[in-house]
Amino acid sequence: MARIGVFICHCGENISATVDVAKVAEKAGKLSGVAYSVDYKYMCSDPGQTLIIESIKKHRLTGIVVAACSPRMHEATFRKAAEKAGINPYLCEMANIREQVSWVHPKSDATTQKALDIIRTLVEKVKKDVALFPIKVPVTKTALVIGGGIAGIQAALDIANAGHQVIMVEKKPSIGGHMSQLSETFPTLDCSQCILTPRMVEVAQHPNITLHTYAEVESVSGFIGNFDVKIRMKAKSVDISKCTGCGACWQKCPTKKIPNEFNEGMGFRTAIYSPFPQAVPNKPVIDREHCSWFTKGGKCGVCKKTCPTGAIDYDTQDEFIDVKVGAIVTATGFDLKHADFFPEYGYGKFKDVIDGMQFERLASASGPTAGEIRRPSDGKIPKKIVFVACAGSRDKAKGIEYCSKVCCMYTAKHAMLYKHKNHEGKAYVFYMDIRAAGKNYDEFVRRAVEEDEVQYIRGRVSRIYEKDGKLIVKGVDTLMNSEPVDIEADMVVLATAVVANIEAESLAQKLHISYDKHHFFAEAHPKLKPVETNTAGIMLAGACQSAKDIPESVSQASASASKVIGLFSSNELTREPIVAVVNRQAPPNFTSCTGCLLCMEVCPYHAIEKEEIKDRAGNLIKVAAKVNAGLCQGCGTCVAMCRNKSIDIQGFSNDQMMSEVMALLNA
Amino acid sequence: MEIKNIKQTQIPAFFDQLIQSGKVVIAPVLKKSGKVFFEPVQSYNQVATDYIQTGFSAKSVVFPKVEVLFSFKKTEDGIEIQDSIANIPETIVWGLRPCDGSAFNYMTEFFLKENPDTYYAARKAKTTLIAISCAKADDACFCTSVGLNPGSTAGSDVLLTLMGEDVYVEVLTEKGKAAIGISASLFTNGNEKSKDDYLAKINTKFSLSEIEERIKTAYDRAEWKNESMGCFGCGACAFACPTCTCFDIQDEGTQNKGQRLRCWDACGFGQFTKHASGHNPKTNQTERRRQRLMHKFKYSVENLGIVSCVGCGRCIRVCPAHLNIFENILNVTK
Amino acid sequence: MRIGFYPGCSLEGSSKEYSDSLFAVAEKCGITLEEIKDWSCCGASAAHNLNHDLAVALPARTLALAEKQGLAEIVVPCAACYSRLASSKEEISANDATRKKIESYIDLKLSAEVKILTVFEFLKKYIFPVADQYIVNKLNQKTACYYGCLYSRPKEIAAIEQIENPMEMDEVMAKAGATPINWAFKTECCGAGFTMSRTDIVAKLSGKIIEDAAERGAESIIVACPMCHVNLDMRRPEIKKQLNKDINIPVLFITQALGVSMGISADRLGVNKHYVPTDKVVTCIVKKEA
Amino acid sequence: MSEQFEPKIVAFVCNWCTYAGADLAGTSRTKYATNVSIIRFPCTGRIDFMLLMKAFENGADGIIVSGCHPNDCHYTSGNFHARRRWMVFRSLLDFMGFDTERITFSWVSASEGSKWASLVDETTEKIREMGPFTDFNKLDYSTFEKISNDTITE
Amino acid sequence: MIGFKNAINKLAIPCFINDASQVEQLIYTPECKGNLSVYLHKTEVKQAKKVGILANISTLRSLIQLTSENQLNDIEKTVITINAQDEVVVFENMEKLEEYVQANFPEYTEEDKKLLEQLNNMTREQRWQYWTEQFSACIKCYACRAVCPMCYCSSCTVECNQPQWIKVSSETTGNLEWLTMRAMHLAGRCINCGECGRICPVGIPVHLLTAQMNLDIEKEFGAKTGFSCKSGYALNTFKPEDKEQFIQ
Repeated sequence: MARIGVFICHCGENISATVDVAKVAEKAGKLSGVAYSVDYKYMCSDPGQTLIIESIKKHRLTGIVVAACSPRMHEATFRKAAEKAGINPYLCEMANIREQVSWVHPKSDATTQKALDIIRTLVEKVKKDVALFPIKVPVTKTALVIGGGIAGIQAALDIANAGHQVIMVEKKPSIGGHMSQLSETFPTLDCSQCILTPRMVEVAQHPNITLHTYAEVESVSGFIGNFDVKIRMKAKSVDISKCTGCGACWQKCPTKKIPNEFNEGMGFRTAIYSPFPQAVPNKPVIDREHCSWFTKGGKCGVCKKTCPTGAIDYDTQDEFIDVKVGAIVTATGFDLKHADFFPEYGYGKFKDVIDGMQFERLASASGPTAGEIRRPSDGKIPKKIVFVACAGSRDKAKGIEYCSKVCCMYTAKHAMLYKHKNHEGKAYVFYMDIRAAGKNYDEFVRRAVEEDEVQYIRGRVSRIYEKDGKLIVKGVDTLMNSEPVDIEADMVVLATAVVANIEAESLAQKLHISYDKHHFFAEAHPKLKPVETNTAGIMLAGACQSAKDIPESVSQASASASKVIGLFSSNELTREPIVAVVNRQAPPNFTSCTGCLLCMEVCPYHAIEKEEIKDRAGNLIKVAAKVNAGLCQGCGTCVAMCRNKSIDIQGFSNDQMMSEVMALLNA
Repeated sequence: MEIKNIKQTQIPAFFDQLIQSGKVVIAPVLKKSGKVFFEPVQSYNQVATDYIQTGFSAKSVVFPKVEVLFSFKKTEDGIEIQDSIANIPETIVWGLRPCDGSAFNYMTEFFLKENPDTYYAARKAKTTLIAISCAKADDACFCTSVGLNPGSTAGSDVLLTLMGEDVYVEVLTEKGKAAIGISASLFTNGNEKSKDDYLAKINTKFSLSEIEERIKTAYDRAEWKNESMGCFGCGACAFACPTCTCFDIQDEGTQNKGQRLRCWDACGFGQFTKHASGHNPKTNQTERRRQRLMHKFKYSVENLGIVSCVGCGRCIRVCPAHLNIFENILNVTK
Repeated sequence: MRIGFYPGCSLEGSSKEYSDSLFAVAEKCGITLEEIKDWSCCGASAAHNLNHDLAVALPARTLALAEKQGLAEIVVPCAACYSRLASSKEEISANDATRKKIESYIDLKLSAEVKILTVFEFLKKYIFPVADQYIVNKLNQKTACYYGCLYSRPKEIAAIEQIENPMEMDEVMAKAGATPINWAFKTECCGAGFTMSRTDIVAKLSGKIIEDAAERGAESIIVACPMCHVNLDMRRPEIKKQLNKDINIPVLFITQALGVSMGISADRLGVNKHYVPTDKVVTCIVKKEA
Repeated sequence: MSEQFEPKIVAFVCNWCTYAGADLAGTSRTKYATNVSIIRFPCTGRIDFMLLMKAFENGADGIIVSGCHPNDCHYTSGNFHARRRWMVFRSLLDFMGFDTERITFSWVSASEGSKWASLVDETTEKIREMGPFTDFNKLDYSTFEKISNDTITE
Repeated sequence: MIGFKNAINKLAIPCFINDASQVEQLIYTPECKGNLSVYLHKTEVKQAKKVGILANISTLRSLIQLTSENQLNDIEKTVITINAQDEVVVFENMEKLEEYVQANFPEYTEEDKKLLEQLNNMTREQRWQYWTEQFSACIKCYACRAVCPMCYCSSCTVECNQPQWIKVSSETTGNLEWLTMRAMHLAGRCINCGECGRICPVGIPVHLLTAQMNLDIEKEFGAKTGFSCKSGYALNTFKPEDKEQFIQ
């Protein structure tokens, strides 16, 4: 028999001013199953809580209702009190008679009655409450970081420095990502490589970090704290243990005319190559698509001959390794919109119309022109450069409505770099708006305009065409009474749109995380969970979520790292027991679930799995749904979905909700 | 027993006088669905005359599908209980078939033999059964196989048999007398004669005595399985059956008020035998159907000395799978 | 196969030669065009400035008449007409309410399922398959195909594939044995909107087009729009002033050019109706080697 | 003044948006009708249509169902699933001749305290005008189905 | 092998044969309306593992829907039907079965169409009147559930008593609850075989409820039931752009 205690709070005057608390206490005392009822000035105060605790003991209460403020305010407080008194904290419910009664209604009988109705409702709920215990999920304290760009590097280092194991998977032969291609970085104009390479090396040498380059995630299963990941180690054709990175092989490699990806197609590389001088690890791989050993069936073999340590092995195959990790940080970065997206700009048609990343390479000391800004067509130093911002971004017609965020800043930087290297040169920037919200960002743009005299023209470019060796940029100046302007430029730099990594979609499907229509990964909540995904235990870092600049990527990386570290802070992860459960019954049913598994689809967290119920001999008896308490977040959508009520949710069970409805309406 | 006659043309007058007498009159009524059901009626022109058998029997007059036994409500000073037995109306059931009439005999045995059921008793006492013998039948009828015939008087208070212009009236009980008395002027005295020429011809499907004998040992027959395979496990047959008396007691209401109800239940339901523990001794439909059939032909004989199947054929007509009780019985007793 | 024909005002007046040459070419290839009976103005350049419904209803009426006439396809050689008919069709088929409203205005049933063909779509679909047997001359010259604005905008109704870099007319000219040049002004504005009001702007805009074509060595400019033709051909004096040089590069309708290659007489094609003499085009042809 | 009808209205709301919105109405001391009492669910996706039936059966005159705006669901998609379910449930009720006007569906976010207040007042007013919900009371324990108009009389 | 055989009153009743000699019993006449797929849920049949079924079009549709709901995974079935040309068709796999069903996708019967139209033309009050009268006749024999191939739950919500979702007594509100709940649970799953309505002992046209729901669902979400094993269930998915005019 239930012995419920009801505790009515005055909240000073806040409740008692409009609700006749004494009367409520008296009436509540008469409700069936209520063993004790009392009102008090401040229930949340120490004496108030002591009153609760004492009464629970004195009257041997089996559950309590605290009629006070919103449960969103003090539920935790009073549940702790209940626990102190020795009853299960989930046998405490709150009746919200402040925010939803006393504060919104005038002093009247109706108001008092409503308070009583709500209390009665909660009393009936408490009667159906059952003791619940926090859910414990074991945690494998190893993190997987996908992507070795600056975001991945930052996350990996933060986690590793906190003393946890990290496995980093990078698809390219070297980590470093796009940042390693950059020349200088805004708004400080310090050299990108100079600040990045030390971090790359740190990753390579960190005792807690296992680095797999030239590798990709093949498949992911499991759940928070317990992911099983299969990694594909692409065949490098080079035995890393033997290779010293001396470089003899690529110097000798006869296949020299392969466009150099690292230099964005400007300049060439060999078939056996290491992407760039500061690569980490600085050991080459053979690009089998171009290597004549593979294309011409066993011809060549020069590198094998030249290698002093005999590290070259043409027969290596892709290998797979399985790892167990507790958390995953996704940092797969972005791509840039490329050629023939802009026929009107002659991109891909005119050699000297290039994109921002190509300009970075031109401006980079380690680039094809050793840092001198020269036209790809004839290597001349351009006297006039036009920069076009929003090339594709914020352009519905091109299918990209969003802002690529970094262009305004790097375009200003590009213009500056150019001016710094060619003082008499002229730089024009076509722009829609300048978006320079960031520490020292606007100052930076102002500097470009005021000190370096970069000419900013507010307007879009309609067409670029070649005319006697010049690029004619036809645009409009919307500030100069919308005059059409034609500029004869030597070189044009398009700030092409930042788009999601081409492989983003397939990776998202492997990870069971959601993504938007542009294939950027979706955060669990746009404001409150910006670094987590819907799949517990998988975090986001950097531009794989949306266009970001370096500081942003880094801070998000640290943020997700801290989420991971938090998760790893204890051996078990403890979760609120407000989760769904599939019922169990006596044989021959075992459960009323018929295994239609229509609930699997509704679960936003992929928390519902297929369970095969077998007899002792191992013969299949039936298939049923099973809730993975580690993943379930307790929304209860499956509960309302389930036809024969085989799934129920603890804390908001069918029985509880039904008795609330009944109680509320049957005074 | 008295024999009386009345002209067929006088029947409506008689019927309407029954109604004017203030009694509730339940009679067969043709629904748009094409089915005929017993319903309270206000005048004779509502009454269906051309039907072989009603969809359901008239048992709900004495054994309603839901019967409020009593209602309770919480008051300031304790709980207040209200008995519902008080207001049961005087009722006349018109036009039930002889098989249904005899079914009442079984019901009465079942409810009143030992520790009598006051609710049933009260309703039965206030009910008069005016049966009409069958002039036609269909393939589902098999009363002649269970010791009855289209003109059986068993259980009825009055039995009307249509004989051309005239109606041959057998007044069988005091209640019957009273009913006739309501409009005595319409009736003339008559003398006994054979009804046979005016009754439907129904050939017997089996010999009851043989069946009764054989079914004693039929429990373990393998045939049960195939005979029950078609059964979906609904309660249609039991609810249509004039002698199925299983019920379930339910309290319905809120924490403040409610009723205790007696509701029809059916042994065909999977949950019928489910224990509170969750254990269910009858795991499949074969066992459940066997239970039902053996109850009709064996258990009720053992307990009350009556075969509790009256051959009305309703279960056959109503069965979604059209399972055929007498074929089943024959096959399991071969 | 019945193919409808919607001339619109220009092809009856200023650009008579456009429709003449179209019919000449069609006839040569044994294809007959049915003019839509009782067709009315497409409302270009005027209607949409006054009243949107009117701008949709005017072309809709013509479309409805075509349906009534049982035509599944109609050729609309004038770019402006094409633009109006196409956008009207687009709007109506997009929204049932609009359809009902318009139907009530024109008081004709309208499914808006008629296929609207630009002149080059028509040529490609019906003339190309049989062209080779009729093409006798090679238009041995560099030509600049000029599309103007109306075929490529708005993108919803664009009659061409790469709206920023159309190739449809170039294909036709290649067929006619000419060498289409790659130039930047294919879809620039010729200033048609100001034909009457601001001839100076027309001269400036059209001037650039002609200049670029000439500088890239084009010996003729091919157009498929009466307005373009008027501006590029008739405005030469103003253009001359504007550029202060005299460029006498002739401007032909695509159907004329094709007609020439088919050896159809200059009179029949009306090539002699232009301001800028076109004899160059006609003379630089060579017999196609069999 | 004459005794006016005070409808009983039950609000089924989600914990994260509408419940918080109602709290906000409180903290901003926005006054509204006393007729509506809230039952708190984790998410609109959790609300079982049978509970709505039960509410009417137990004497509710009206019902409010409210949760997070689309795309704001704390659980990302609970409200989307709910929305579909409500759509079907409404058309079923309507097909059965049940007056769906008695159920108000709404999205009220945690920041829309005032929207909550006015939603409550409007709904209360609407239901007050519609009068008490009696459709269910008329249905009772009938031994026999009442004489119904689908009876054929000769 | 599950099929039909002749019975009294010119009816066809389900028959179950397990050796070739009995094949003669099998018939396939217009009387064979029943939806035999419901027997696939019987333990006796499940245990058989190997099952042959002589299916009419609605049985075929159920097989598709049931497959999409993971109910036929562990049964090895041979499906046979008789097409319009009176030819025997044996389906080697579900794909072929889908093709056949999609090619011969049935419409609602004229009678049902008429009834639905009548109901939709009634005023709300008239509809309420109509249905409550119908429901008052319900005796909760659950035949509608029993014959429904989509009602395969081993224990139904009506049998849950903690809480008691549905009153046990067959009293009108309880009946209303039961039939509303059934309709909701079948909306978007019902394959419109109409059995529940056909066999109702008291003649309630229950099947119209789900028939109407399916129309609405197809209109709103474009989902067809018993059409493709992959088409899924309209109520466990959503589109962010689903209509919501009814939400304030």
